[in-house]
Amino acid sequence: MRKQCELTIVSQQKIAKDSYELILSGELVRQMTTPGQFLHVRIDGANDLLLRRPLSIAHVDQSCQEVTLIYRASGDGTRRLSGKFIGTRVDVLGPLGRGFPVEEAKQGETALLVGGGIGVPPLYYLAQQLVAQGVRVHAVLGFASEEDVFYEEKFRVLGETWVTTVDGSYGMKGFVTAAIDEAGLDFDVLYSCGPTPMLQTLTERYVGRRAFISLEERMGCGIGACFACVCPLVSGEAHEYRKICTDGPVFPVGEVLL
Amino acid sequence: MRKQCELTIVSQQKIAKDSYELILSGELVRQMTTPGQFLHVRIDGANDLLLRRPLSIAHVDQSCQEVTLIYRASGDGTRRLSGKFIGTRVDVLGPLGRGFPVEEAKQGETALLVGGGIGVPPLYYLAQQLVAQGVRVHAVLGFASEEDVFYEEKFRVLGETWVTTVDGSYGMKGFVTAAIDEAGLDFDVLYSCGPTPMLQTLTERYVGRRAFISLEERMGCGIGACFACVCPLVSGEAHEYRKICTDGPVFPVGEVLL
Amino acid sequence: MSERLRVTLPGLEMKNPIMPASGCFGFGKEYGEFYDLNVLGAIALKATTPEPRFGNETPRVAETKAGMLNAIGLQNPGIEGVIYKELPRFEDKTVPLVANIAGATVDEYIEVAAQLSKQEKISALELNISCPNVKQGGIAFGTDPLVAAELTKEVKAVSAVPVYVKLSPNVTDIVSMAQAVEQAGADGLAMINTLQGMRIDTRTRKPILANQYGGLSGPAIKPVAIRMIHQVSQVVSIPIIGMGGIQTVDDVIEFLLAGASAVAVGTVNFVDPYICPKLIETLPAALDEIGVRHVTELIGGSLQ
Amino acid sequence: MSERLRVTLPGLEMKNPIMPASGCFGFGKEYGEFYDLNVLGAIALKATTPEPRFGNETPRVAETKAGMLNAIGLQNPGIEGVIYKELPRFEDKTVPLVANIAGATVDEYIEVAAQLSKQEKISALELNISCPNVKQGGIAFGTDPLVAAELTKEVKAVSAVPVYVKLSPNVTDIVSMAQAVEQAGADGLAMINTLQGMRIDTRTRKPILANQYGGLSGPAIKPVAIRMIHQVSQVVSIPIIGMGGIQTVDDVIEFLLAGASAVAVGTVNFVDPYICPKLIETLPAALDEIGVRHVTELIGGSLQ
Ligand SMILES: Cc1cc2nc3c(=O)[nH]c(=O)nc-3n(C[C@H](O)[C@H](O)[C@H](O)COP(=O)(O)OP(=O)(O)OC[C@H]3O[C@@H](n4cnc5c(N)ncnc54)[C@H](O)[C@@H]3O)c2cc1C
Ligand SMILES: Cc1cc2nc3c(=O)[nH]c(=O)nc-3n(C[C@H](O)[C@H](O)[C@H](O)COP(=O)(O)OP(=O)(O)OC[C@H]3O[C@@H](n4cnc5c(N)ncnc54)[C@H](O)[C@@H]3O)c2cc1C
Ligand SMILES: Cc1cc2nc3c(=O)[nH]c(=O)nc-3n(C[C@H](O)[C@H](O)[C@H](O)COP(=O)(O)O)c2cc1C
Ligand SMILES: Cc1cc2nc3c(=O)[nH]c(=O)nc-3n(C[C@H](O)[C@H](O)[C@H](O)COP(=O)(O)O)c2cc1C
Ligand code: FES
Ligand code: FES
Repeated sequence: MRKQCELTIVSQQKIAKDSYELILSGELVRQMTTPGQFLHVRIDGANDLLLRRPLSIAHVDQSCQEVTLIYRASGDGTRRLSGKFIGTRVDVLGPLGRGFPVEEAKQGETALLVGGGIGVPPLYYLAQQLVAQGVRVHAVLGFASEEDVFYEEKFRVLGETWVTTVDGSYGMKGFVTAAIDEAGLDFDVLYSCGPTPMLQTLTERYVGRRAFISLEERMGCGIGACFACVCPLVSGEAHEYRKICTDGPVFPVGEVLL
Repeated sequence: MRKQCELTIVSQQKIAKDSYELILSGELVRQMTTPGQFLHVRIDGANDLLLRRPLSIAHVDQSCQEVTLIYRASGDGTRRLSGKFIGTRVDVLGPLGRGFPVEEAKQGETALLVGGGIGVPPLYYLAQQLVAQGVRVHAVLGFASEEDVFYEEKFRVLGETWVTTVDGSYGMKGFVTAAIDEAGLDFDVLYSCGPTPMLQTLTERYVGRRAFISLEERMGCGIGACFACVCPLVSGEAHEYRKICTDGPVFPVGEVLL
Repeated sequence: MSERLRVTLPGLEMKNPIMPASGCFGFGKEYGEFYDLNVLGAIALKATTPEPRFGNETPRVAETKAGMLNAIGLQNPGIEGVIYKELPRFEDKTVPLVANIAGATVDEYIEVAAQLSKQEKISALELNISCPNVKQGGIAFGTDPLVAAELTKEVKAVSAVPVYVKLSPNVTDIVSMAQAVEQAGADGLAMINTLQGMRIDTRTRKPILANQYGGLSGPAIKPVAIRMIHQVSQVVSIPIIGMGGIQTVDDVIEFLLAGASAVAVGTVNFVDPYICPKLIETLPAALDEIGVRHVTELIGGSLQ
Repeated sequence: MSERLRVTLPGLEMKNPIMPASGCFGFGKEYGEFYDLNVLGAIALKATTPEPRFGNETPRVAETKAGMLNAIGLQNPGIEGVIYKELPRFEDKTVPLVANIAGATVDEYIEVAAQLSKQEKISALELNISCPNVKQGGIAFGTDPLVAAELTKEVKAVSAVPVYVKLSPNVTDIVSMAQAVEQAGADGLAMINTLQGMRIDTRTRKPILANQYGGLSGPAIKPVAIRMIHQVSQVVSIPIIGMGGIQTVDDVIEFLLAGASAVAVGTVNFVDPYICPKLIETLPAALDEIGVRHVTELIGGSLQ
């Protein structure tokens, strides 16, 4: 039987404009072994913000049963979350969903990780696992502006890393594709998470290759029961679908319609 | 112009079954000079518990700008309030209403203070002021049961004090009137706060005398604008009324219909 | 106050699109002790009936999740009380006043409308059609398009100022209600009034409100208000004053985008007495953030 | 499970009065991974239409204060999918199942009703009349008493099990709706379905839901549900399954006191997947506290 659980905040830190790194600790962390999975987080016991928020697992430290989430305080819920102190207990459902297929990249191969904004976090845990299994990691991280950049150094430790900003205030100017082109990056396996337009571009470019993208959608239950997060298939009957919360959030490029 | 204000929790303590003593500190306390007035307290920024809660001023220490509230954690709001830690800022509107007419009791006279349950708190601040102006204070405090009793010692310091419990588990068995009768208590001025049946009994007994009772009613605004807390007059036209939040909560016995 | 907040509605020259909602601001006296009422775009006064009314028994309010129920029962000092005791307080004020009028019969409405609309300080009437119609077994005027239209016509005929009809959300088809009163001559709409609701005290087993049922207001009802305004603004050509749970500047913008030309804040005044001036003060920065120069650019912005 | 929680409704022998609400529990598979579904009083399955449906575009949900909007659009695997893929999972289960049936025409309803009611595992039907009626310009079946009664009659005629009609709250007069379907033969009522609502994203200026409007559910709507059940239970003699924002044992008791004979929990399953078993577990202690021996003593308790 699955369980929902309370984790305890052990650290909460602002790491970029409106962006926070939240470290939670507890039993449940033991189950968090797959990058790309997410936690469905209840902001608190107040019922005005009723729904849980899906947040990706950004890093796990099994030695101290700690999981790291990185989130942008953009709306009511994440803003309220950013005000929580160390010691606060957080109601967490998860780990949920199917994460990145780490095993697709074999030892000695090159994995290209492409993250956009708040899509960067899950790639960090992924990068760690890939490196651990002997895969060479190249990371392209796209942000809006200099003040939004986070975790660049942490990625650099794991592999060659390019940072782009839309306004050119830091790193290369433009979108992630600009960096891919300029640096002439190729890969055996591509993993990506970020805004839909970015994923669409990557899909166009790399459909048919070993490429995996992580999607976002507004969710209700997070466990497959409410049909909030459904997306149609690229080929398939009109009523066929995948649920992002349980079949995803990671899909091979070309499987679901973006 | 009036102002609403944030006070800071400096102490929160359980003092009886489900009953808490909350001490708040801040600028605004300077205005809290009249016993029987109340604060309209916002539980927190979450909007599920939308309305403010009226809580009586139980004690004020101007030397350190601290106000004490005593409340029973009975419903959602007070229960949530009881979980707040020291340092939390609390949004408070007040002091509101017209409190007890302290000046009605002259030096050397005897004031009988009759409190029932959660009606006891405002009488404590009143007792202090009466004693300070040379009035002899007799207090009768009624509770449901032994586990509900609070502040008995604090009242004893200020004057002779009788405690009753409905189930007889502590003090005298019965209602406050039992103690008044048994001890043969009389007074120059009577002040009371507690459940409506108690106030009705006191009204029947003492109408025409110098007696003042503090009423409770569900409130919206707390400042006289919403007409939630209105009560009809004993004598007066059908549409005439008093507002508990601004004309009260304290009224002379016999003025408003209970 | 900056020009960019100014909105003009029939009878109402508003410095900004924000006013307190009827019944949630009394006759201005109390909130006038918190701030200068002239900062407001307008003020909707408490419902007035011909004679003074005591209203319902207490308890008259109950809290619900993100909302509240009220059954005040139209307590008010009557036409004379309003004219001689309440309005004089506004003599030196520039804020436009909207008189909310109520009654148990068409004649009662007519009487209040005729008298209050003549008052120099009253810029517009707001016709509260959620009142029970005693001649029709207590069914609210606001639930039948024909009845509401008839009432609107009668009130228009006697009113010296523009008339806004305040729609009840407790209907199957809000669009026909709106169209009916528009055709009957309404100069504008105010929507929404409260949803009918109830709470039962599980210990006493009795309704919390002495009146049993009451009107649900506050943030809980905002999505219903937005939906109804969105539906109605597409089919009427008179302006809408939007309300229902407004609490933040983002809410104000949401109502304007849905099709409201101005907004009213009700319940949240009880939570934060400074809410109206706060919204007015912070609105310009919110407009900057979304690249809007003038607040009127937002009106109906979700429909384009 | 203790005897004191048992309730019996037409077709439904319930161990306790608590079931998950339709559309908020899929076909039981997912929550079955959290706890043993046999602890539940019953289960209302997701709405089923004749053919598989994809439903609306995403986003399909939006949060509102103390509530949420949904516009799933009746996504479901169709009659065959339900019979061959979903129901077999219940073969070894004892929990009674309520099939929620939907359609765009009367014939579609009849088809689903006839087929699902024949299934051994189905104990009752729940007729979702909030669906748009394509033959009447998309106006929901549930907003006109005559249309709803006609539909009820047709479904009753083909159903092998008792039929509960699930009422829409988006009506002027819930009482006539209830009376109409009772007279048409409904064995029970389920109420309330969602209130129609909307949210607009103030940055994009677009509705958050791809479908523009959606159904409001959750604690925000509870007072409307309580009021409607209180009104209806006084005039009908068939039992009511109550729902709308249930989250606590106190809520359960409030619904029973208002006149419901059993309750359904919808939205809050998403907040807490264990909510139903938690309510069932804590109900006895809550009964003790208010001195009630058997849960049935509470039904309609506010009316006495
Ligand atoms: C599988 C998955 C993983 C995610 N991982 C991360 C992450 O690691 N870091 C991060 O910052 N964000 C992540 N997101 C997006 C994150 O869920 C939203 O930013 C967040 O829910 C917004 O909540 P709020 O309280 O700030 O906004 P509000 O506007 O208060 O949210 C209201 C409701 O809308 C939903 N919502 C609003 N925006 C989004 C969105 N973009 N995607 C999904 N739901 C939304 C909320 O969950 C909530 O139910 C992820 C989303 C998904 C689906
Ligand atoms: C002038 C005045 C002074 C008061 N002083 C005290 C005090 O010093 N200590 C104390 O413990 N209590 C006092 N009360 C009662 C106190 O306000 C309620 O117990 C409290 O509001 C209940 O809130 P809740 O969150 O526990 O209950 P909920 O059930 O969550 O409250 C829901 C709503 O109902 C209102 N409400 C519920 N019960 C009451 C009640 N008995 N009276 C008024 N409103 C109620 C709440 O304010 C809130 O708006 C006073 C009441 C008034 C009117
Ligand atoms: C206590 C109270 C009293 C009200 N009295 C009136 C009234 O007299 N006339 C009227 O038209 N609306 C009245 N309303 C409805 C409000 O004006 C408003 O339409 C409704 O509350 C929705 O807005 P809100 O959610 O911001 O409160 C009242 C609302 C409340 C809460
Ligand atoms: C996501 C979602 C899907 C729903 N689907 C259905 C449905 O298919 N059929 C139906 O009759 N009601 C459906 N409902 C309505 C619920 O069954 C219930 O009546 C309503 O949500 C009120 O209860 P709640 O506030 O506890 O959620 C749905 C509700 C939600 C939130
Ligand atoms: S969020 Fe409920 S099915 Fe995916
Ligand atoms: S609480 Fe609003 S008038 Fe007294």
